[in-house]
Amino acid sequence: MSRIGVFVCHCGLNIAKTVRVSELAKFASTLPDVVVAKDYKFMCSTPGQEMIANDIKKHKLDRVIVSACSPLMHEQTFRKVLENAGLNKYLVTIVNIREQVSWVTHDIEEGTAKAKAVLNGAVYRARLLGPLTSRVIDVNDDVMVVGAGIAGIQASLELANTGKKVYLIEKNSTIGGHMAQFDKTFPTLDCSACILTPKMDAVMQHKNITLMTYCEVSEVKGFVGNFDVTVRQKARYIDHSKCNGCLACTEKCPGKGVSEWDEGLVKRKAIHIPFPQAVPQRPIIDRDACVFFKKGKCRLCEKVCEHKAIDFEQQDTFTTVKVGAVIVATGYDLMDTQPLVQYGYGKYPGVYNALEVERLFNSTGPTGGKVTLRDGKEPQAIAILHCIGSRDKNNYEHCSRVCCMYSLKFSHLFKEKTTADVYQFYIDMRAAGKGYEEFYNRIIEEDVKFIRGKGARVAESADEPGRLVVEAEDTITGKFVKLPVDMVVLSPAMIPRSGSKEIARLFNLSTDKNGFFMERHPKLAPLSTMSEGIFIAGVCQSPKDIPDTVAQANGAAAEALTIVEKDKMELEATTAMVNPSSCCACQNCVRVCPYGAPFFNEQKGVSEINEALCKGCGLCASVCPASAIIARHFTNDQVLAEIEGLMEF
Amino acid sequence: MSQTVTPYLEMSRAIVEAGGEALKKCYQCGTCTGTCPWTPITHFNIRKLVRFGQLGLDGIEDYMWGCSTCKFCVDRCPRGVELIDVVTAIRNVYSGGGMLPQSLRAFVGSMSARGNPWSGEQSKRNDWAKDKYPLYTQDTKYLFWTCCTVCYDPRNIKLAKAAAEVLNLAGLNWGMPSVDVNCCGESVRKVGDLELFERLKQNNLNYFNTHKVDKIITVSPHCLATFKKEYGENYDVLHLSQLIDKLIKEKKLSPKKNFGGLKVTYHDPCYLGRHSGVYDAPRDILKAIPGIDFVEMGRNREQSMCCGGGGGGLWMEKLKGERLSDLRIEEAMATGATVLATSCPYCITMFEDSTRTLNVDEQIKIKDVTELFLESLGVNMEELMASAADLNFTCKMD
Amino acid sequence: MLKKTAINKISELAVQLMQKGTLIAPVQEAAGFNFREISDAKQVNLNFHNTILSPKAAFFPQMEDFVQYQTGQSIMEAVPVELNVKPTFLFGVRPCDVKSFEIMDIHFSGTGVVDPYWRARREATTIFGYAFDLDEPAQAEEFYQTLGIGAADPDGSDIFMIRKGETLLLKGITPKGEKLLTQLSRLADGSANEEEYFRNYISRGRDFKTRYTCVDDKNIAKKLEDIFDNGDFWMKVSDACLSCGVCTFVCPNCYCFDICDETLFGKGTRRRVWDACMFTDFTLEASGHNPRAQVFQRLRQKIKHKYSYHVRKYGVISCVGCGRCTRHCPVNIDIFSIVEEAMTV
Amino acid sequence: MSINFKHIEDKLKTEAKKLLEQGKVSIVLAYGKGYDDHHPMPYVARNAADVGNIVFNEFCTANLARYLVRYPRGTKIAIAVKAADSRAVIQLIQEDKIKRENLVVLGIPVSGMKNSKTGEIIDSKTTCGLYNPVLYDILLGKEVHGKSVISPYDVLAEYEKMDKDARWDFWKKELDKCIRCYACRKACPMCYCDPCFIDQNKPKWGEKSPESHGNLMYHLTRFHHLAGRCIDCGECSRACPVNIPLYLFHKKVAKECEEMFGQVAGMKIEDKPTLVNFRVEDSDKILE
Amino acid sequence: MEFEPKILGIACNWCTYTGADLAGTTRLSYPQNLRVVRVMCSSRINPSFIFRAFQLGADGVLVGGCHPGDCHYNTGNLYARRRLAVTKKILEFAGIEPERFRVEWISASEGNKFAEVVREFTEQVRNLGPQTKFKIEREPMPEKI
Repeated sequence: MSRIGVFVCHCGLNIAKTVRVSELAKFASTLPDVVVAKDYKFMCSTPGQEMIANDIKKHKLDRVIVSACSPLMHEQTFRKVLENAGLNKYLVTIVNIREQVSWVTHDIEEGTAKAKAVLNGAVYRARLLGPLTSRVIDVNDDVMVVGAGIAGIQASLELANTGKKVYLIEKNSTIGGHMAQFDKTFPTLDCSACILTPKMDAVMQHKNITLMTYCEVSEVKGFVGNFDVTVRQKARYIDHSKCNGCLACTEKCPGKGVSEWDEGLVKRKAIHIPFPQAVPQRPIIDRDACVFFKKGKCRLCEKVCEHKAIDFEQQDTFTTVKVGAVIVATGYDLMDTQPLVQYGYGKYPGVYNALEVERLFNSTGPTGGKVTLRDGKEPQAIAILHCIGSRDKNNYEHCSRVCCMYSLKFSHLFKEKTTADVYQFYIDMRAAGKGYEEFYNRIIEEDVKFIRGKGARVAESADEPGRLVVEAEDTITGKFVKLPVDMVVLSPAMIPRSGSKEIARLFNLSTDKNGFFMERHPKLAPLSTMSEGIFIAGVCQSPKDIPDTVAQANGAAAEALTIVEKDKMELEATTAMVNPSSCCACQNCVRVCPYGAPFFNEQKGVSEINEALCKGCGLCASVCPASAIIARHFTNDQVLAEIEGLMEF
Repeated sequence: MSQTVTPYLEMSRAIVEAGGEALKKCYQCGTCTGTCPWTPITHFNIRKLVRFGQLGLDGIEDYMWGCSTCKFCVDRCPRGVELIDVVTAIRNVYSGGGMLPQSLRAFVGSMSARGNPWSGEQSKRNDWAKDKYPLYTQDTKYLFWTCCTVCYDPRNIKLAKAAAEVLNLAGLNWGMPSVDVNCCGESVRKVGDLELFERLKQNNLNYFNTHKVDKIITVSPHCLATFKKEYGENYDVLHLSQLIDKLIKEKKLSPKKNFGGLKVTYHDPCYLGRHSGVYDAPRDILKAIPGIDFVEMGRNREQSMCCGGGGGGLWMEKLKGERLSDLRIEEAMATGATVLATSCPYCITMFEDSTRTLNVDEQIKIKDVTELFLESLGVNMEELMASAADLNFTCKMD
Repeated sequence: MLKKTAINKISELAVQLMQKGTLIAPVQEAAGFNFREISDAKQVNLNFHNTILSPKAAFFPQMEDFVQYQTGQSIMEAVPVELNVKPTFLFGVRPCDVKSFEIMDIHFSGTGVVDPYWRARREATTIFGYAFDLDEPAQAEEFYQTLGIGAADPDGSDIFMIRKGETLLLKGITPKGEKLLTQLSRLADGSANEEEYFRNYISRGRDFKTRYTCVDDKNIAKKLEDIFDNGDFWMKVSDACLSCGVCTFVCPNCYCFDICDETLFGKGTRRRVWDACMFTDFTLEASGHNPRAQVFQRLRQKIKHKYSYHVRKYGVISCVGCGRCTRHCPVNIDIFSIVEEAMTV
Repeated sequence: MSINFKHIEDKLKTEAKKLLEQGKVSIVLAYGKGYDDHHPMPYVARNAADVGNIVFNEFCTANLARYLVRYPRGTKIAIAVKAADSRAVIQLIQEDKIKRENLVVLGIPVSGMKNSKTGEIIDSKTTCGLYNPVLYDILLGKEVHGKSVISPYDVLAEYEKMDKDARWDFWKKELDKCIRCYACRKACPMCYCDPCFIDQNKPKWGEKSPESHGNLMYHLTRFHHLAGRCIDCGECSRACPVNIPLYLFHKKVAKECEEMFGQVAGMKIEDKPTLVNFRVEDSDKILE
Repeated sequence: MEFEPKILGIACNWCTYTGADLAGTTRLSYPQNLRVVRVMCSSRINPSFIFRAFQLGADGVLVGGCHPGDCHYNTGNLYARRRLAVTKKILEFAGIEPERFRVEWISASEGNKFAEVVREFTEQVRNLGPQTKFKIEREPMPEKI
């Protein structure tokens, strides 16, 4: 028969206020198999823990029941107490009499009665608890970082500097992400390239980082510590080992393609590098723009290339990489504002979105840094419209956090580079970061006009053809403003990178309703996810500015390090196993398991479970008709016993 | 008067009780006023109306009556505030205290006394039909709901006749309601007199139930939107243009007469477009009529500008220069069209007035899509419409 | 002496018996007839051929509570369940079933440990035997003649009944039966020729024809031993067998049982329930080994237990040929054919 | 048109003989003579000589599909199947208990089979009511057509109309009769777990003794285990010595599964058994 | 004394149990008739648990799981939805009022929904009265003579 110790916690007054704890302890001592029952003010405190440890030794307890707060809170704490006292840590059961009893009732009678019933259930269950040993698996100490924006770069460098091997996967042909597109960064107006290109170069040179650009993740197998990630290397039609980046081929190429890097403002050659400081500085051929792929003749670049690096027959190749942890930093896109017909993006040439304006400012951009309209003229009046699609129930309810600040940056750059009058239509100026308010004041002093009213409509000016008119209400004066301008800049909502749904499916991440990846806990675990060993950093988790992104990248690198640092890892022991004598080979378990843990052993004619893949959800145990599968720690008899105990009083 | 105010929240709570619950969600971003067609031309400011409502400040009266419930602001509001409900609630709370503007008193008086806004004799409601058209009985399939405007307003009687003819030509089993029905109550409700609206609605519902009505056709988008939103789920309501569009596509009726390049533009009535989501049916009808050179206005479909007739606007006096219908007529003429087609009796009335006040009624004609369609079916419109002249149903001022 | 009563008046007899103690008699049910404790005298119904379940349940019920206990308390605290047995009257038992009690007595109250439950009930019961109707041919499944049981064999019964047209003749066989008959009122005395009819009905019953094979228990037992490892014979006969528990549960002579504890909320009873040698886990050992995991092994064991081991040990075949196992087998396996075939292998 | 049983029997014998002689199969599952011609028995012909004992008449109601799982994986088996039995074969293939390529299916289109205990005609009241086998390699007779197809779920209407308490009393009375002989479990082609959950002690799902609570637990859980798998062959009800109408509950569960998941047991080989499958668009209404 | 139903709650660890805790931390109050068993996923619930719970005297059983699509084991609750639907139909056909067995998808952030569902379900079961059909009657222990 088991020797059970019951320890009731007052949790100060939290429990004691609506549950008579001493009466509960006395009741516990009357239950069969309970040899010691005590109550104490703070069970989770050190004296509380010592009390349990001593009682375990003194009364030679083989089961412990702690009735206190939620198991999600202190189950780990009390498991360590048992472990230090020499008892298997799975022999403790936590009874939740705080969140689900004392805090949800005002009637002490009701609370005490319920606490007794729930405690009785735990006693029934405790009798059937068995010692479990956590499994130890070896951990591969490489890490994979998906997405090479500033977040991915930062995380890779931090990890590589600790000596870990990092696979950095980037979808585009160059790393750098959106930050590389900017000219300046707020609030310090540092040149974006000056602070980013050294890091990009460091990534290129670093011996521990394997850079895999123009690649996508196609398949993910395995589990924490032992991920097998298959990466598809999209065909570049250029052999980067031979090419030395002389870029002679890019001059001759007749092919014309829309430059994604310059947000479509200008065309670029079929064989191209996105921008001069691209890393790696090797061109790729855009299949849709290449004359050879379209019409079958040309191959000019092949003739020009001295190193015979062009290879039109190149195919997508797949490589599988073993890593211990994965950091997902896939970044963001701006919302397509074309559907918001009232702003006329795509209809009126004078309407730009934020990233296009970034390219206008950038010296490597289409206009070499000069701010000119699409017809080449310099704008006399510019209006920047905030919250286009953000903070809007009909599109995206979240605030994209950075648009106020980059709009201020735009105003400064417009004032610096042109003689135009600059207006900003805002609802609230959100300048909450370090140095942000000071930057906002500086911009006000630069005579930028702020109109407190969300831009309602952009229309062609009736009396000045070619100009635009921004209609809004200046809510401060209550007047309807019709502002004639030459250029309208929209600050669209930041949404997750296209393809992030696919990444979510591959890495088993859940997403919120706007598609941002869900962190395990918004406050306590913002960088880890529900899938063990998968971490997230940067805007893919939610909109944020560069300083926060870099901070998150370092955080994610640290969390990944905790896994890959040790070469062994202890896995949760509550997995499932098959009792071969009862298995009737119906293979239900094999069919239902989302992780493919159970497999059918043809020779023995029974199913078996690969405990490394098993996550302990217990689905197979309930699907098994002969109940041959034992879901450790939640076995059929334990659950049935607990139900019987709960229903007794 | 002093510039200090103290919030009087009881008033705000009264507004919330009267259905303006969304008042609380507004964060005063100004999108609604930026979008509202009235802001540029009148001192009506929907955002201020909501602000006064939020804090229950007095002085709200000047802002209460400018809204024509065109739903432009509701579609754009980033907080999803149902501004029309807020306006209706505010009007209900304040009009209760007898604050109704002078021009609306007659309209509401006629509504409660005769069940129609036009001071028309209740018994003469079907006189427009001259007993040529069938009455609805229990086993008739479609109820052709005659909006008060098409019963009593001479111009819109033509629309009623045209609609009746089209239904006959389509060979549908239809009938019009007897005289003991009354207005669907849309304008009364938007003016804030919710109690009167309930009475009118109940009367109509009794008629519907006793006659086992389930399929309703109407020419007035106001009736369409009200039946769908306020009269409960169990009625299948269609606007006449939707029915005609279906008939054309099923080849049951096909327009024959060629209009020889007549330039026509189309105005989306707010209650047909934004309120009920019907944009394409009237356009497809116009495109199906041979010889019509169809041209779109700048502000069309979801962006269409209101004619000013909704929310009691039809009966309100508006100063010159503060009439949306005038601006809309100018916009229509800017397209070079000689015919402005629409599909709502309210819009037709407003536009007819505007063409007269701007005396451009020679350059641009106002037609309902149904009238154009009927003409294209080869019906001689003049003799059909001639008999409308001798009707007199305006009752003596009793 | 001989008593008689009208067939349609047996409910009066039943009422009297019910006042004296518990009456168990055949009752019509959806699936056929079964022995049930009678609560309303009209339920008693004698126009049946034989019941589905054998009458052994009267002495050896399918569920018998032994002792009630409380978990956590010492075993000494357990409370044995009182066996209060009232005088019982087992009414309308066919001769083959009566003979089966005799064979079952060997196990329950014969040699060695005596089963107090069986003995108490057996002593408290008076058995009303009831002869088969000799005018009807025997059913296809029955073969009691092979085992030397007459269609109207009175021995074993306390009172033996024979139906003569519309009247029911009752004759006390044992002193207990005699005494009871005298106490029963409203029973008319049998006339002399009914006495005569009664006697030669019994002798006619002895040579009443049922399926017959010359089975003398010694050489059938020997033969079955020889063919123990004739695999394909046993495989062939057991091909169709589902190894369910029907044949053992309906058989008057199967006495295997299992002990189980039914606990609920810490309180429970230790209970005896029928078990079936045909169940897979009948011989499952704690180690997990199961000597008879295959169906043919279990079927072989069932046949040999009745026709070979039982004869070796107790000198009598543990079967009375009532044919119930054959009649109710879902796949129509017939024990008699298997034995016949075994002789020819 | 009446079914010529003799003709089917001869065709069955010739086919079985051919298959055994060519060595295409190692055993043929068919029906053999019982202790009288009203009680045929399932029979396994292992060589050409055994074929002589094969018989087929209107009492051959046993579903031979349940013997398929008894032979080691990979043995070549020929099996004679009626309509419902063929669905059992399909369901077993769906659950990978047997491979389609190891089977030669001899289809018997037949109607008017009789229950050997009661002698009544077996129809869609107690079975799925199909006449022609859904899966077969060789058809042993002309397909049966022209018969009125009554839905197998019509018999439920009366019980569904009952109110809850009346239905509870009905089922309590029926399930109390159960003597736990497990003939229903053993007769069912889909119940191939041995030991079954009710035989277990850790945990003890239901009491072992045949009183009402143990019976209820056993039968309700079995009904659930057969949800979406029961092919409505009626064997369990025919095998039950105390005639519990188990087919009623199985039909009800099958009807609910068909309505909720749009899938009928044992009709298509490529289907996945209902409860080990899911559709994301299963509506939550099924839980109201 | 008014009938106090005994209700068994089976809650999935990641969503409903966390939601229940959240209802606690936000100090909502709901009737205390619910006794919760924590399982790792709603798909761990074996239909026999539900039948056994009613036999042990539960007047109502409430199962809580993650919303379809948010399951921590991504398809667990989709299987559970089917299995629990069949369980409900079996209970209904056997004669148990379907209102005694309820399945709710409650996510980790829906503390108030949890409290609301418990209040509503407790009321519903209270109106149905004690569940005597499946319940095993416990004969009192005979005194030791």
